[in-house]
Amino acid sequence: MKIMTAAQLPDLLSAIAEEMAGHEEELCAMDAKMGDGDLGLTMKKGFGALPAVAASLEHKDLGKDLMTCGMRMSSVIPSTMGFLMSSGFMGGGKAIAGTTEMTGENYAKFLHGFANGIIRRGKCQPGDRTILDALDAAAAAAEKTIQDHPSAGFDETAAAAADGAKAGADATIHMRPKFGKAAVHEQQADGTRDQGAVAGMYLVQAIRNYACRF
Amino acid sequence: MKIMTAAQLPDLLSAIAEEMAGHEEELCAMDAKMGDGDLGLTMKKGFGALPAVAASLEHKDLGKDLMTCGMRMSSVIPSTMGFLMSSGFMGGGKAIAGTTEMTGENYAKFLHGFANGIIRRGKCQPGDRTILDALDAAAAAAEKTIQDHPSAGFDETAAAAADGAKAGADATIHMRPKFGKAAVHEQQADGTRDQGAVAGMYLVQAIRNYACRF
Amino acid sequence: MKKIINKPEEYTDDMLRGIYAAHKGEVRYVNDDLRCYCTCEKVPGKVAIVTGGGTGHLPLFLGYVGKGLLDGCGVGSVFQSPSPEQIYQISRAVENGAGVLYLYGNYTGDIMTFDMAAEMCDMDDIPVKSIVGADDVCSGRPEVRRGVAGIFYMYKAAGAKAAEMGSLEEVYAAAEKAKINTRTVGFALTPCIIPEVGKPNFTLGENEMAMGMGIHGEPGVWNGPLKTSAELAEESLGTILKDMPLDQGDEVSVLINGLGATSLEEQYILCGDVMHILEQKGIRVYRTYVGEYATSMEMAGASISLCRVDDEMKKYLDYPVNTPFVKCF
Amino acid sequence: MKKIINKPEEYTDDMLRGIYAAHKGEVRYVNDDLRCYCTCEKVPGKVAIVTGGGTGHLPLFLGYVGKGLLDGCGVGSVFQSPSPEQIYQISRAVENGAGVLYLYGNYTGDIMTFDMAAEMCDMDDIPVKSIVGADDVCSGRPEVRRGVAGIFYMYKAAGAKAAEMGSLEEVYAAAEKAKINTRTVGFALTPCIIPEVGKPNFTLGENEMAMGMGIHGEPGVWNGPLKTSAELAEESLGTILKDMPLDQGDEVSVLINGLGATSLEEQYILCGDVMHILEQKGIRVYRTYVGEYATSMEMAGASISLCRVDDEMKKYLDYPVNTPFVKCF
Ligand SMILES: Nc1ncnc2c1ncn2[C@@H]1O[C@H](COP(=O)(O)OP(=O)(O)O)[C@@H](O)[C@H]1O
Ligand SMILES: Nc1ncnc2c1ncn2[C@@H]1O[C@H](COP(=O)(O)OP(=O)(O)O)[C@@H](O)[C@H]1O
Ligand SMILES: [Mg+2]
Ligand SMILES: [Mg+2]
Ligand SMILES: [Mg+2]
Ligand SMILES: [Mg+2]
Repeated sequence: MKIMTAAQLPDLLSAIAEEMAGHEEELCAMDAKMGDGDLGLTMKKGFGALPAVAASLEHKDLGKDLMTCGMRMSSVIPSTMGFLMSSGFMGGGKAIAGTTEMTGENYAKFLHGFANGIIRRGKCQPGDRTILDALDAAAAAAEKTIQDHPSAGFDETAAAAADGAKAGADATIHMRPKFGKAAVHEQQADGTRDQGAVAGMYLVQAIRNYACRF
Repeated sequence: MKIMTAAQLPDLLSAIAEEMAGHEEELCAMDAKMGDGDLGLTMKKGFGALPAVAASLEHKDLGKDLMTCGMRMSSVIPSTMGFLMSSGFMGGGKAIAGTTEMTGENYAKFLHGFANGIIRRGKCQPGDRTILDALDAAAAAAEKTIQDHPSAGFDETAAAAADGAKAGADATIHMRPKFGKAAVHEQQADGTRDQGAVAGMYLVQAIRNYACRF
Repeated sequence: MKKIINKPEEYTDDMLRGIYAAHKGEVRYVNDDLRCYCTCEKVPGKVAIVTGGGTGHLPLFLGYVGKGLLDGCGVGSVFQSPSPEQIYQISRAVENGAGVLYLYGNYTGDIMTFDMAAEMCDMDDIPVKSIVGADDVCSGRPEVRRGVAGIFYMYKAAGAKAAEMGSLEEVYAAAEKAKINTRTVGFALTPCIIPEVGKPNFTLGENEMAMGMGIHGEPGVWNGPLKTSAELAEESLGTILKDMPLDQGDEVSVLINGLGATSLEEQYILCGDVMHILEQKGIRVYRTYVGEYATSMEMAGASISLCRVDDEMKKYLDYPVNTPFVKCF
Repeated sequence: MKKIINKPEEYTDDMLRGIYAAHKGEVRYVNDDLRCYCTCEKVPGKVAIVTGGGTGHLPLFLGYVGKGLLDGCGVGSVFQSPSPEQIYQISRAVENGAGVLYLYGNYTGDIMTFDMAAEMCDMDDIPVKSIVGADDVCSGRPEVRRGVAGIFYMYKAAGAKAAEMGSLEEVYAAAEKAKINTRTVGFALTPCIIPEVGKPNFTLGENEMAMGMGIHGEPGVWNGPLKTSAELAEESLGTILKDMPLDQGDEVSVLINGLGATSLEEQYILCGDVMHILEQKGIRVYRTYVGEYATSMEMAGASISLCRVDDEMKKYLDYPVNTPFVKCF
């Protein structure tokens, strides 16, 4: 689809929730190596709650609806990744507040705001081996697509973003962790992708899959 | 010896201490079946402290010296048997206060006072399966000896008392325990002698051995 | 044995040295004996209250020495009695001319110690009365029952009455009133280790607990699979209320006591279940105490005590208490 | 898993139900959410202090809500953060027109929660300042250090300053002063079990301990054979004094904290060894606190905190405190 309407947000979120649920065990296993092993569980739970939240909204302002979903997420899964995802959705939603349509350009703005939300919340920078590395690369790829083809649709932009997210997540293999439990277990991180970045990648890929499905 | 002088008390107590030390493991094993398994240890420790106490006294009043030794015992081994032995020595000493010699008659009085000290402290009666059953039988045997032969010596009286103590301890095999941990583990008591009665028996036997040695 | 200690045989005295160092000016020892533990505060004309018992049950026994509670405590080795001489020396140090109440738990060795000390005091013409805590319903007929956490209520009542300058008879009567109205049921989930012994004092299976077990590991009424908090509350209250029936509208104080390793979180979960049952039965609750009041070192488990209260008992409970270990307001 | 609980997933809420039942009239919850824990007392014009963190550390965090200390606490699941929404709702309920201080431990999730809540408060024009406890010397550079038992001194200082009706800036400064002057070293002897996980969160050998381990089981500086109390005191104080040098004649307050299963007896043995070393070094001790101030459920172990005091800090420590869990006079 070239454009997604505000009314389709619940559908999109259901698609994301399904994707995350499919990676539950994988994400838990990655997280267990480094920390408490709950990442798959929290992602499934957090995204699982959003379709119902979005369905209860008025669909008059896609940006505000995304912000509300983000806000809700922090109550459902009050963990590091929960707050980062929450801040991402709130930052992304704020960046496109007032619009009712997800165009390619808006999606690029959303991803940019998403990455900024993470930076603000996590006080992190690209290269710190976090979810930001996936989202920052996704935002950059989306922006480049719009710069090159200003009229690129949601689908085209989302496809580029998904490739960017994968590259960003892959790049974390060689990064040294700076935050949380991973920083303590630094050795274990070596040779693997950051689990938060992988979760971020699945998010962006799920959006691509939805945008390109129709 | 027909008569023991107050100055010989440290010697007598050393002999008792040696006897008790020899039964340490046996008494601990008996106590462990029923309770905390410390009886052999406390008897060794409690009697082990007395020779030095007695040696430091003036030997002018055998009864008072025995009371002082008893008093000291309750500080050295503040446990049930410690208090009972202590009360026994204090009761026995009080019964012969003022004398400087352990005659047969005095020894019978001492044992009678010893048994009464236990009764007072333990609020027990003969037949309750306690140390009293050994000491009460010992006292009765000593008294009978004096009644039959008013001039019986310390040695003769002590020999009769020792036989009485053995019979008294043996009789506990068929008694039901009424006090302390043994009352709780009643089944375990069945078919064995009360460990306190056995300790009492060794005390009376050690005195016999000392009295008859010379 | 995973304990933060030095020499096992120094356990009790090392602990006491730490206590005196931490609470200088509040508590002291007499007769050059660390184990003769006394409050620093003397109140002329006040009945003195002396307790005592083995080490390993903090804040019991010495923790209750201080303002609004007790005056002295004889400290025995782990799970052992103090000596008569110690109780006697403490009594002499803390008595204020109004007599001494001996208030301690119903254990053979302790009874003998305090009785002998009372006889020594008698020779000095110091009036002594004695009363024992015997609140542990699962340990037999009322006369032979052990004293456990419920002794808190006896301390509280006697301490308040003594602070109000009651006579020895009145202080005794206050303790007796608390005794008559208090019942406890406890259960253990794991054993503890006496430092000098070095191994657990009893064994329980991986999923096993012991209902009614005593604080030294004395056997209780059953060993079996671990129950839920709600089931434990139900069974324990059932046992208590069978022994001390309460009517709808009666009022009690509740004491939930942790035995040592059981977390405060669990104690409050248990508390919630107890309060729920009492509410359903229409029994009102006046004050609720949750925490460690009588422990067995690192034993896991808890006990539940109920104390039936009237206006007089409430007044005793309200009386402020401030010791290094126990503070109630 | 030997715990007195009902459903593991109800652990936190069952605990809270017990707490509200036990301390009716003293604490309450707002927004119909058990986990939005507030004191019942509102003091117009007083700076409100809000804390929060995961369950499993009682009396931390909610136990410090009450007279002379804090106003509200967001309660997370076991070892989990509360939500920003909860902190925001608590802030609205407890603020008295003088602003709110967020005072909590230095953990990523908690920082994010409180930052988001502060942003929400900002939209309501409620002034908020934030400060984190970061006293655990063994957890890295000062900026990344975890908050552990030493947060007690920050609570104490900020609570006293707020009770004295200081401004938000003054209350913040009091907390900061305590922060700058407090250091903690802790060690674990056994793990604990998160109820919903059902198995220990780390493993230690039969005779092994972990020096510097965090209260969630975060690795420390070494795992090795269990040391004696005197050795642990020596090493811990060495680590603290290397990080915060003290001169002869300096004055400190000492906090000996039990992690959960370690008995009060052992805590006092450790206390004695700590006091002995301080005395040898000529460091004076102002107030000594021994007990459970920040636990990890049934984890065995302890921590030692020193807080350097001057006249101002002493005044904060002297300020009376009375919450259902913590009473200092
Ligand atoms: N300060 C931070 N900034 C950005 N991302 C972070 C930060 N700290 C952690 N992360 C991300 O969060 C992930 C861990 O999430 P999660 O498992 O929820 O944490 P925890 O269980 O430790 O609270 C990491 O893989 C990393 O991507
Ligand atoms: N009330 C009592 N009166 C007389 N003897 C008693 C009484 N209670 C216990 N005993 C005796 O004490 C013995 C146990 O002594 P000990 O091992 O010192 O006790 P514990 O270790 O239980 O304190 C018993 O075998 C019994 O003979
Ligand atoms: Mg995690
Ligand atoms: Mg024994
Ligand atoms: Mg404890
Ligand atoms: Mg505890």
